[in-house]
Amino acid sequence: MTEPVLQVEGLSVDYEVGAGTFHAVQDVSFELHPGRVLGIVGETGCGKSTLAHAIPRLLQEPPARIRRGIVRFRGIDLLKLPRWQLPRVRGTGISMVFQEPINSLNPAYRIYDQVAEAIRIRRLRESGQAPGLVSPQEPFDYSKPKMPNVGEVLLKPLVPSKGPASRRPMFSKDAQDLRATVLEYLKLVRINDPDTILNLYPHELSGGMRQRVMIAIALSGRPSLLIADEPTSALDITIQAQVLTLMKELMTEIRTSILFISHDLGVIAEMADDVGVMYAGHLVELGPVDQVYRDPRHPYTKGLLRSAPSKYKSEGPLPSLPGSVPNLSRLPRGCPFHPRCVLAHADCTQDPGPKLTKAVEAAGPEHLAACYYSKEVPGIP
Amino acid sequence: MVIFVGKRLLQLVPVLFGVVTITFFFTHVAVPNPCAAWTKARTPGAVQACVVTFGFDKPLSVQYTTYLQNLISGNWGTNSVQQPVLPSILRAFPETLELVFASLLLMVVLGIPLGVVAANGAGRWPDHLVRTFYLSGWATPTYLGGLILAIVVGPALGLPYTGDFSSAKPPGWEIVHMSVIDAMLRLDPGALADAILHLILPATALAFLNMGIATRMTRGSMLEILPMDFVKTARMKGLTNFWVLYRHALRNSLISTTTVLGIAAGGLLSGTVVIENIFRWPGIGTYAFNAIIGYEFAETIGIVIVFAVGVVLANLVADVLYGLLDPRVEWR
Amino acid sequence: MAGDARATQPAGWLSRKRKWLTSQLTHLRSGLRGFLRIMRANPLTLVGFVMVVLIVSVAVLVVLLPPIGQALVGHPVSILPYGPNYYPSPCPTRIVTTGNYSYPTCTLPPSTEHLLGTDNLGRDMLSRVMAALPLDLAIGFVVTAFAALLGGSLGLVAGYWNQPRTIKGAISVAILRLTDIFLAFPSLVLALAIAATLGRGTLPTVLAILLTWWPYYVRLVRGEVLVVKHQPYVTAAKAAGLSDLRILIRHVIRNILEPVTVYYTLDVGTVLVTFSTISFIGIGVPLDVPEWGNMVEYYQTQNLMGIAPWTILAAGGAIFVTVLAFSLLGDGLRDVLDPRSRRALAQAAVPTTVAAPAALGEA
Amino acid sequence: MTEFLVEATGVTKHFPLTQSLTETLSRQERRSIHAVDGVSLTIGRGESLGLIGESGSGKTTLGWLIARLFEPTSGTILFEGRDISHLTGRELRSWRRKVQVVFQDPVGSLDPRMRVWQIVGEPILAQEKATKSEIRARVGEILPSVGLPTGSLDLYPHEFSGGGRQRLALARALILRPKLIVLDEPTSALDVAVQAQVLNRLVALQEEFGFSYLLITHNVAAVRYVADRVAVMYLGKLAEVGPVRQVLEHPLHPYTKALLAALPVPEVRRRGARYRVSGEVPTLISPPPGCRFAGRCPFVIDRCRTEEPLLRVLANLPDQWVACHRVEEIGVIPPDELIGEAPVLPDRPSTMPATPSPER
Repeated sequence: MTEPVLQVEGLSVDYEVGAGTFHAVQDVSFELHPGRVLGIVGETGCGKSTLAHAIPRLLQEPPARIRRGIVRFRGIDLLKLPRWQLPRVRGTGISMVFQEPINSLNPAYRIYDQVAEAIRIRRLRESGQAPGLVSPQEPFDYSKPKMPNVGEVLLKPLVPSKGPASRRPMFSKDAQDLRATVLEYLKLVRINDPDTILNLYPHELSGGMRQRVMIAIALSGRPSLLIADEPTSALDITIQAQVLTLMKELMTEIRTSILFISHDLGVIAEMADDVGVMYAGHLVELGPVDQVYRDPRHPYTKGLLRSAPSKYKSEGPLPSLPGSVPNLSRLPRGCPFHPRCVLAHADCTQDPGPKLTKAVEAAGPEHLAACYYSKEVPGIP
Repeated sequence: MVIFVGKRLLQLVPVLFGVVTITFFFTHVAVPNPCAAWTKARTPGAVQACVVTFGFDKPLSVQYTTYLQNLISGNWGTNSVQQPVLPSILRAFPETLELVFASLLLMVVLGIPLGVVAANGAGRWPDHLVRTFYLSGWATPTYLGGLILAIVVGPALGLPYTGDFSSAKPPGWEIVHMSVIDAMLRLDPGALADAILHLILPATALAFLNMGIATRMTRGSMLEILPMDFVKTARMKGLTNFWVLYRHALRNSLISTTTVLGIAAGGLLSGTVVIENIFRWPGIGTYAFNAIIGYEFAETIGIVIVFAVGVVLANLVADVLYGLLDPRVEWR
Repeated sequence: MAGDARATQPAGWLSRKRKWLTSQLTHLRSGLRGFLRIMRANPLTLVGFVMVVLIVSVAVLVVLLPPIGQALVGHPVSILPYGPNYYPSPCPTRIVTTGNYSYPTCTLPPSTEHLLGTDNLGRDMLSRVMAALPLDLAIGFVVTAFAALLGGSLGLVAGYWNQPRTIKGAISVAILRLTDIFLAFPSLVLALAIAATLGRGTLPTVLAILLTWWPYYVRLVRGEVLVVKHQPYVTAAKAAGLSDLRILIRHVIRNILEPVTVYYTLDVGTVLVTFSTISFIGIGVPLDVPEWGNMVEYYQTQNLMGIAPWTILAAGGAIFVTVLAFSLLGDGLRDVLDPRSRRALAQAAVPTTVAAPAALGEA
Repeated sequence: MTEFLVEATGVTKHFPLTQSLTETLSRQERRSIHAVDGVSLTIGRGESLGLIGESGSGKTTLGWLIARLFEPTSGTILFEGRDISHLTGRELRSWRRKVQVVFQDPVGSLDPRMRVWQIVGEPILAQEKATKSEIRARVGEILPSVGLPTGSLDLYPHEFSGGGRQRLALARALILRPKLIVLDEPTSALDVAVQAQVLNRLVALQEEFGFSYLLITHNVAAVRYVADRVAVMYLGKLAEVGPVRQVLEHPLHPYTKALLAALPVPEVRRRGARYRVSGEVPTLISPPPGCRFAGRCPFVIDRCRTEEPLLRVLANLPDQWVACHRVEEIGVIPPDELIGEAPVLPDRPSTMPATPSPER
């Protein structure tokens, strides 16, 4: 097995707000291996988006505070990096796609400027003018699997970034080259008429188009890790299907590892190799998608899968999880799910709660669940 | 865009008409006969002569229509000593414009970066510092700040504190009545330095009060923009904090700041009345002050017209800038 | 449970009343918590709040203490060390030398007896500054309130009845045009012109400010109404069959009060500055009425800046401190209450399911 | 008494766009957004009609037209046989007791400054003269039926979770016992687990009170569970109407097929290519003649671009209406056999009679 691209160990994130301290992410650990897609699924407020933002350290601190943990990306512990070095990891190391395509592109610049900016930064990194901490990946036309030098930190002195010049004359050799690269990326995300799109502003594009541009920007840094935070939730169903198809096709062409956040079990089923289920800030189950979906080993996962409505009225009431998500500032002792759990025993209420361990009698060793009674979960009606 | 500007200029006409009408009736109803105040002699004969000359004996409606007709034909009336109003205003206005532009420049150059600094450190000490600074400016009455600058700071720094320097120039030296530009046109570096030195104190006094407007607006809109996804996108491209702030956040927050600067320009015009008086700046503020004190109605109305045009044009410029900065705006 | 509300027994009524009271108390407590949250979010706001409370209480004491104290104790009681127009006799003359000139003056620098010194007539500056406080503060509060009321009601009409091509729409268009005209006037110039033509005095000055101030509230309130009007809860009220007037009272006015209050707080200071500016120009309050603006003007015309700067600084400083207090409070409140900046400060990242009490969980 | 509770015929709503000066001067025809264009449908007594469509399909506008929050540009809406499309003033307000609306956004549709009893009791206040204690009593009675404790009368909406707020909105709609409740995306702001609770409650309430639902949503799962019949909207027109099981299991219209194929299903299944339609929903300003779906339809022929398909019924499927010229060829293909963006029609004889029944 290759070394993981991303290793998260015991990550905990709090929000300190007037009303109290909210434990948004609690002791979350997972690994993401090269070329894999890890889906994180959970309900609103379960901390999945906070997790996604905490990895590249995009959280607003304060109110957020990363209490403890390790986020090791290609050998570098991002949480130990000084703040000014973070830009050297972003873009060419980690990039991100956000939920609302309307908000994630700068309304004041043309599409060309926004894609070109990302490409210019990558070139600055590659040329050594402003080296990154990790090297960008090779171009996408992989014929054989190959991983860039994992774990090697470029310890060159940092040359202050001059920032991308925004308006260079278009006739220079450089500019033509840049334009060609921008076009290449827009074609990569299946934009039909990239020459026209280049000169438009984000508000002149439809939602699906914007999200394609956003993916192009995210990929143009040739990152080794792409974090997709609910990338299709704001889109219509048919458009969502188009974007998901595009991402799946791209996954066969590029070797980026993806952390895919979604609240939609269906989207995760379609996109991910592995899935992590989050509840009230905790990762309660983790494993290969088909195993987790076919044979969930945490009562919450089971309840979540069952409550996806797929019945007609005549077929009786929909199964649903009783109760509601607990307040993140006053989590119950022990297992956070025990007040809603049918399997709850006395030991479930004792601190510390269950840790993520190999699920008893699960089909494979990679199937983990944070439940003392994971053996009994298949028996829940 | 041209149509937009044309339409807005067309809208200026009813506004001006309203402004003129309101000022005219207000002054003439409140003080139907200012002759008593004008003529120092106060002999009945002199007052009577004055009333006849200026037509204060005619019905108000007649006075109003006469005034409007004259106004449209370019005759803005005369003051109590029979000096035509328009030329004096046209001569004084550029001086004020120079002062206002200098203040605006100060507001933009100092106020906007301060707003960025405050927003970047929101809730921490840079923010508190900047806020205390601009709120202090806000809380300082213009006249107090002006007095302190003129009487205490000016002499201490050896800066000239009166604007009344043009008398030293040979007649006809001035071209546009803006000392800095005149000095440039005359290619006179000495005069240019002198003009800039003279500008520093009054422009600072004027800008200090209004600095808060630019800073506060920049801070506010930056705070609104910084948590937005496109700023995160910019960060995730690998841009450093400075470039994220400068290229992405500031560019978008300027869109709201320009609107406010347009409104602030109106406030600056008002402030000149006090500041010019303190610094003896020969602009329209001093002129307005004397006109108002002396019951000079023709002058007052003329000034109000000029000020109203100034306010409306400042807002128009701000709107045009807004449209140029924000590609989402449709010109209509 | 349903019978509880219909209970006619006194005991039931009592228990209901108690329940209601407890719920009121809970809300009061949560309101207090919200207030503390605002204050803690920004220490400057707290500073502003404390300053405003202090200033207002001093003003109240200045107004109330003499008559009440007199009635209770039998002789005048005042928190002013001296009467504002108290001329000590003989005037404690001192000789001041500026350049080649030497002349006697009554000004005394700040000392333990005269904390802020005395002016050229020997009057105690602290007393004068404090005596002016009630007037200046009242002007700030009252004029702003009138402007907010006048402009606010016009803005309410203009915002709520803005359907094009109807009579109501025409009215709101007329209001907006009139507002545009008044907004085109530079406010200080208009105020000066009005004050000058009406003659020197407190009332003309107040009128002048009022006439120039209301248009801002038309703009503000109209903008807020337009926002509230398109909130889903207004549509919901319409769908329930509520009449326009009721929607206006029940939903619109309630929801625009918060931003209007914030701007009101900020404006109290601004109005105060404008008022004192008109006095400073010399066409506002008469000189015998203690007022900060005309104090600065008077001492400046007496050229006291050079020989007794404490006189001007005391009066100007009083304005500065008062306005700063209101600005600090208003600016801080706006950060928290104004929907525009509230969104920014709330930081979308904070979990949304924060306030789900367990008792109200899903069945 | 008529057979239907609501009978809408040829309902159209155009929103005029503001004209620029040049357009006014050049006397151009006023452009408008054709949000709903000639839609006819019925809602029976005690029936739930699901209205599915993507954003921009005009489904919310249609719902608001039926609730008379908009006045239709043309067409008639009969409610219990009475034309309500042009009611105004007091008459309209008193008619509103028969129709209530639950809005999409449970946070925004509850005034944050009001207590539960004021919010839920608002329709009573609007329709009847009632004292405060009467309103409180009636609100206290209705709360348990949406699953909220009676003791929550004096709480504010922000003290409830998302699902709790949607229950409040539901209680407000129920309190006058209306004939029809228009549910505008009632579950789109809710999580799966909460959504199931709300849907169960909706069905239970209908059994208890017997009113009709118009369920407007893009959530096919919600429609599947709540609706008896379903109408699919695309760009302001109905594409397909029919019994819910029939439409969801045997969709006839190419758009319905695409919509259902695009649904992500929480099962690990074949991850290969599926039937996808290309392109995005065009704007509703001055739509072209012909079928509204022609621009994205993989089966488009010339006739589709010129001639508008009318809603018609197929002989062997008497309840299912569909607006497609080629339904006889396309309708029979099971969705699994359509793959990719330009599926090829399999060469086999149609199992459906080719003669369409007469236009209604």
